[in-house]
Amino acid sequence: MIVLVLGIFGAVAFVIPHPIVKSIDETMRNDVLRIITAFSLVLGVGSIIQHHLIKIRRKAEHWPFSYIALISLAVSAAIGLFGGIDPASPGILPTHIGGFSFHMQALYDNIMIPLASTMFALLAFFMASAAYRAFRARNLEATLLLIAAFILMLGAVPLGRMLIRPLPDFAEWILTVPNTAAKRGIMFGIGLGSIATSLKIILGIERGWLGGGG
Amino acid sequence: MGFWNKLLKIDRRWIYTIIWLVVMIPLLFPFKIKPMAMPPVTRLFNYIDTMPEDKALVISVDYTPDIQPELHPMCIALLHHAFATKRKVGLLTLQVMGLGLGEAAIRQVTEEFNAHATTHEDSIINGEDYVYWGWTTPIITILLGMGERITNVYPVDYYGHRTESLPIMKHLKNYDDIGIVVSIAGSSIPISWVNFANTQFGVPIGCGATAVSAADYYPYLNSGQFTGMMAGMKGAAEYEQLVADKFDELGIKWELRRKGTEAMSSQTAAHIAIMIFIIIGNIAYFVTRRRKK
Amino acid sequence: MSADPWTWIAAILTLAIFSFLYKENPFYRFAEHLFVGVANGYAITFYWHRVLVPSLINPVSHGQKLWLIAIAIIGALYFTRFIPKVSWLVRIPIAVVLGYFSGAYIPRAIDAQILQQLRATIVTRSMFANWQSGLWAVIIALGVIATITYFFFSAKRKGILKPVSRIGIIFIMVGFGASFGYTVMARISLLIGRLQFLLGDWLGLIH
Amino acid sequence: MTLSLSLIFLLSSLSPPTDVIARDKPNDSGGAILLTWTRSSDTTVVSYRVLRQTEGKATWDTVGLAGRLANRFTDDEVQDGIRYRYQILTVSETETAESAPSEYTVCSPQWFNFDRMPAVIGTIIFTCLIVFFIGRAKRNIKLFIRRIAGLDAVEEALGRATEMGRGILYVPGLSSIDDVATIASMNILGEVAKKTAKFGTPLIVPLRDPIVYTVAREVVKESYTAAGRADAFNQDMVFYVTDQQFAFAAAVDGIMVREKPATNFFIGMFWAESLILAETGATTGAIQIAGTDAVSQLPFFITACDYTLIGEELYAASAYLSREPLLLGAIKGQDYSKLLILVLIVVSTILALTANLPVQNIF
Repeated sequence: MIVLVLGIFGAVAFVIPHPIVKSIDETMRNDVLRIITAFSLVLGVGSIIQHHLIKIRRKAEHWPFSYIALISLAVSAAIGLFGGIDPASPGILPTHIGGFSFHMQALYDNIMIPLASTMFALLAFFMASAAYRAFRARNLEATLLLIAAFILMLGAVPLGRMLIRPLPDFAEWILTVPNTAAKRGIMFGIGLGSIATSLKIILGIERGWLGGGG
Repeated sequence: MGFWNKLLKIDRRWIYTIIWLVVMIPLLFPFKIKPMAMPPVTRLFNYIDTMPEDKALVISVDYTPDIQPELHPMCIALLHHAFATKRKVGLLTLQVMGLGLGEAAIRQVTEEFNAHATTHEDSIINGEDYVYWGWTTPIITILLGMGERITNVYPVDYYGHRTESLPIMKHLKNYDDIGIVVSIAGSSIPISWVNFANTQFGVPIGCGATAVSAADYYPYLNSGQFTGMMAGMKGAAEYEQLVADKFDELGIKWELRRKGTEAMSSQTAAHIAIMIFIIIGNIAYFVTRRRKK
Repeated sequence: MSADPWTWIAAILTLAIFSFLYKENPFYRFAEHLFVGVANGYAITFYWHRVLVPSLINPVSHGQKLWLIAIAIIGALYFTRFIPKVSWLVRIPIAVVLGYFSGAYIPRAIDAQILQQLRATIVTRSMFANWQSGLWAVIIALGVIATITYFFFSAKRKGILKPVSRIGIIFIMVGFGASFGYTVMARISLLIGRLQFLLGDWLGLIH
Repeated sequence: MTLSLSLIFLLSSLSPPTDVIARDKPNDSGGAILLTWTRSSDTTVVSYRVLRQTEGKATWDTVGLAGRLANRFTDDEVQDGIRYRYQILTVSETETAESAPSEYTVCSPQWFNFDRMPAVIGTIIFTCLIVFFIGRAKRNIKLFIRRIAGLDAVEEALGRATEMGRGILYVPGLSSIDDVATIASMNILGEVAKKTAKFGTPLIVPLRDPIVYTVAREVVKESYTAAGRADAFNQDMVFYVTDQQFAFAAAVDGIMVREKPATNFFIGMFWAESLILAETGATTGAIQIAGTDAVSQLPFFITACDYTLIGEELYAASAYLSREPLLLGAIKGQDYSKLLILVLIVVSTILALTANLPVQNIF
C-alpha cells in the first residue's frame, strides 16, 4: 500500500511541474527519504556484526579472524565519530601521536585503498590463467568473439598503431557501430526487464523484497 | 601425454609469474609513446574546453577504492584541465566509499597548482574556485535535488562548512549553472545520471567508465545522452595527453605526473602476453582434440 | 624508498593480499577482515556526520521541523530486523524508499532508455550528409532489429526469423568481443595501478 | 521616449534586435519567462543586455546578459501573476541600440508537462501489457514461449553424464534469493534434479547464500519426490560452503578437481569469480553450460563453456520450464513491447527516409 501510493507519487512528480507537487516532492526527497535511508546503514553494519558474533560463538572455521573485523570496525568508527573528518578541524579525540597522524583520511588512503584495489588486481592473474587454459574458439560464435576481442586489445594500445596504422580506428568502429547495435538491442531487453520489476513492486505482485524467500 | 598436453597442464603459478614480470619490467623501463586521443575522449575534452565561461564543471566521483587505478587518473586530469583554464569546479560523490578518493584528488591537484602560484589570483581556493560537496543519501535526492537548489541537497560540504556561506555557491544554484556533469564510475551510476539528471533537466552528462563497462555505454554516446566518454586507463591517458597539449598552449611549464600514460607500456606488453596465451591455449586445444578423434 | 610509516603499512597490506596467489593463508584472511571492519567504520562516520547531524539533529535541536522525529522513528524501524518477533516492521522503511524510487524510475527510464534510444536508432536523411555516417546508421538500425529478434520468445524461429536472429547473434558476439577485449584491459590496469604504488610510492624505483 | 528611441536609431549605425517576444515558459512550475529575439544583423555586436520593466513602474532593470550568438534568454527571477515587458539592448564596443519593447506577459505554473507526453504514453502502454499478460498467465490461459536451444544441450549433457557414470555439478550463482537470476536458476535446478533423479546421476549443489541454500534443498527434494525417487534424495547433495566470494570459488574448484563431474552448470548471478570457475571446469574436461544476466561475465562464459544462456534467454528458459505466471507474464509483456519498439523503428525510418518527416522528434 505504502509502495503503491509513493510509487504513483514518484512517477507523477515527473510530469506535473506545479509548485504544490514540486514542494512536496522536494521535502520528500530532501528530508524523508534522506533520513530513512541514513538508517538503512543499520542493516549492513548490523548483519556484519551479527555474522561475526555468530562465528565467534560457534567457533566456526577461522573464527579468531572475526575479532579482527569487529575490533577494526569499532576502532575506525571511534576515530571517525569522535576524531572528526577534516584533520584541519579535529573532534574531541586527538588523531595523532607526535608526527604520526591517524585521522580518517589516513586510514582510507593507506588501508582501504591498498586492500580493495589489490583484491581486484588479483583478477589480472586469474584472467591470464583463464586466457591460457579456458578461452577457446570452440564454435563460430566464440571465434567471432575472440577475433573482435583481439582487434580491441591491439587497437587499444599504442603498439597496435605502430603495427597497422588504421587499427585503432577500426577498433573504434567496432565499438561505435556493431557493438552499439548489439548493446542497444540488449539494452531494450534489460531496460524493459528492470522497468517491469519496478512496476511489479509498485503493483504489489513482486514481493521478493519482503525478504525470506516470500 | 604429448607435448601440447603437458603444456596445458602447467601450474597456474607459472602463468602468474609471467604476468607479474610482463607488467613490472615495462614500468621500470618504459618505452615512450604518445597516446592518440579517440573521438569519445576528444569530444568530452572539447566540450569542457569550450563551454561558456560562467558554467561550472561538476565531477561526480562515483568510483570506489577497488577500481581506482583505472579511474583516479581521469579525475586528476579533469581537475588539471579545469584549474588550468580557470573554470569553477564542483565535486561530489554518490558512493560513500568514494569520498576519500575525491578528497585525495582535490588535495593533490590544489597542492600542485598552489605550489606554482605566485599571486592570490593564481591560487586555487576552497569555496571560491572549487567546492567539494561530499556525499549524501539517497542517490535520487542528489540527482533530482540538484536541479532545484544544490544548497538544499548539501546543507554542509565535505569539510563541514555550511554551503550557503561559500562564495562559489552564489553562482552555482542548480543544473542551470553547470556546464556538464562528468560521472566517473565503475558501476552503472552514469546511467542513473542520464535517467534522472539528463532526462529531466537536460544537463549534459560526460562519463568516465572502467573498460569493463565502456563497451556497454556506446549506445548512450551514439544517442547523445553522453556528451563524451573516457574508457579505462587508456581513456585517462588520452585525456592526460590533451591536457598536456593544453598546458603547452597556455604556457604552463611544470610537468604533470601522468599515471595513465605511464602505464601504457605495461598495458601493451600485458595485452600481447594475454593474446599469446590465448593462441597457445587454442593451438594445444585443437591439436589434442584432433588426436582424441 | 619511502620513509612514511603509512606507506609501509599500505605496502605490507598489498603484499598480504597478493599472497593469495600462492595459496590461501592467514595474512590474506587478516587483510580481508581488516578491510571489512575499516570500510564499515568509514561508512558509519559519514552517515553520522554528513547526513544525520545536518539533516536531522541540527534542525530538531534548534526546534525546527519537529516532524522529522516521526520520520526518524520510521527510519529506526530498520533496527527491528535484528529483533525476531517484530522483524516484519522493517518492511515499512523499505516500502517507503523502494516505492518512491520505483515510481520515480519508471517514466524516466522509459524516456531515457527506451524512447531516446529508439529515437537515436531511426535513420534520417540528414545522416546521409556523408555516405559513411549514413551507412553506419543503417548498419546500427539493422543490428538493433536483428538483436531484438534474437531475444524474441513469442514465436518459433522459422521463416524470416531464423536468418534474422542468426544475424542478431553475430552482432551480439562482436559486441561481447568488444567487452571481452576491454575487460582484459581493465583487469591489467588494476594490476598496473598496484605495481605503480609498490615500485613507485614505496620503493621509489619509478620517477 | 519614442522620440529619443528613434533618435538613437537614426544616429547609431548599430541595429537593434527585432521581434522580441516574451512568453510564459511552458511546462514549468512558474516563476520564469522565456524571451526570444531575432539577432542584430551587425557584426560588431559584443553581447545583448536584457532589460525588464514591471507594469506600472517607470524603471527598466537589467536582468541578464546574453552572448553575441544568443537569441533566447530565460528570466527566472520573476513572480507569478505580475505583468512584465522586456527590451533587448544590442551592445557593441562603442555603442548600444535598444529594441522595441515586447508585449506584457504573465508567468504561471502548469499542471502538466507536455514535453513528457511520450514517456507518459509509453508508461501506460507498458504497464497495460505487463498487467494484461500476468493476469492471463495467472488464469492459466496458454501463453506460447518458444523452446530455448540451450535446453536441448541440458538433455544431452545429462545423457552424457549418465553414460560416463559421473556426477553433475550445479552452481546457482552467488547472489541472494531476491535476484531474478537466482529465482530463474532455481526453476532450472528443479528440472535438472528431476532428470538426475530419473537416471540416478549424482548431483552436487554448492551454495554461497544461506537462504538460497534452504530454497535449493527444498527444490531438489521436491524434484526427487516428483520423479518418484524420494529414496535417492540425499541431504548432502545440497550444501552451504562459505559466503566469501573467492573462498567459495576456491572450494568449488576443489570439488571439480576431485569429483571430476561430467557436466558443470553455472546458472544464476556471477561476478568476477566466473573466470575461476569456468577455467577449472574447462581443464577437467567437463561439458559446461552457463546462464547469467551479468553482461560483463557473459563473454567469459561464452568462450569457456560449451553452451551459454545469454541474459533474457535465462529468464525465458526458466519461464518455459516452470510456467510460473509472474515470470511468464513478464516475458510476454516485454516481448510485445519489443515488438512495438521494432515496428516503431521500421515505420519511423521509412517515413523519415521517404517522406522526409521529422518523426524522430516525436519521441
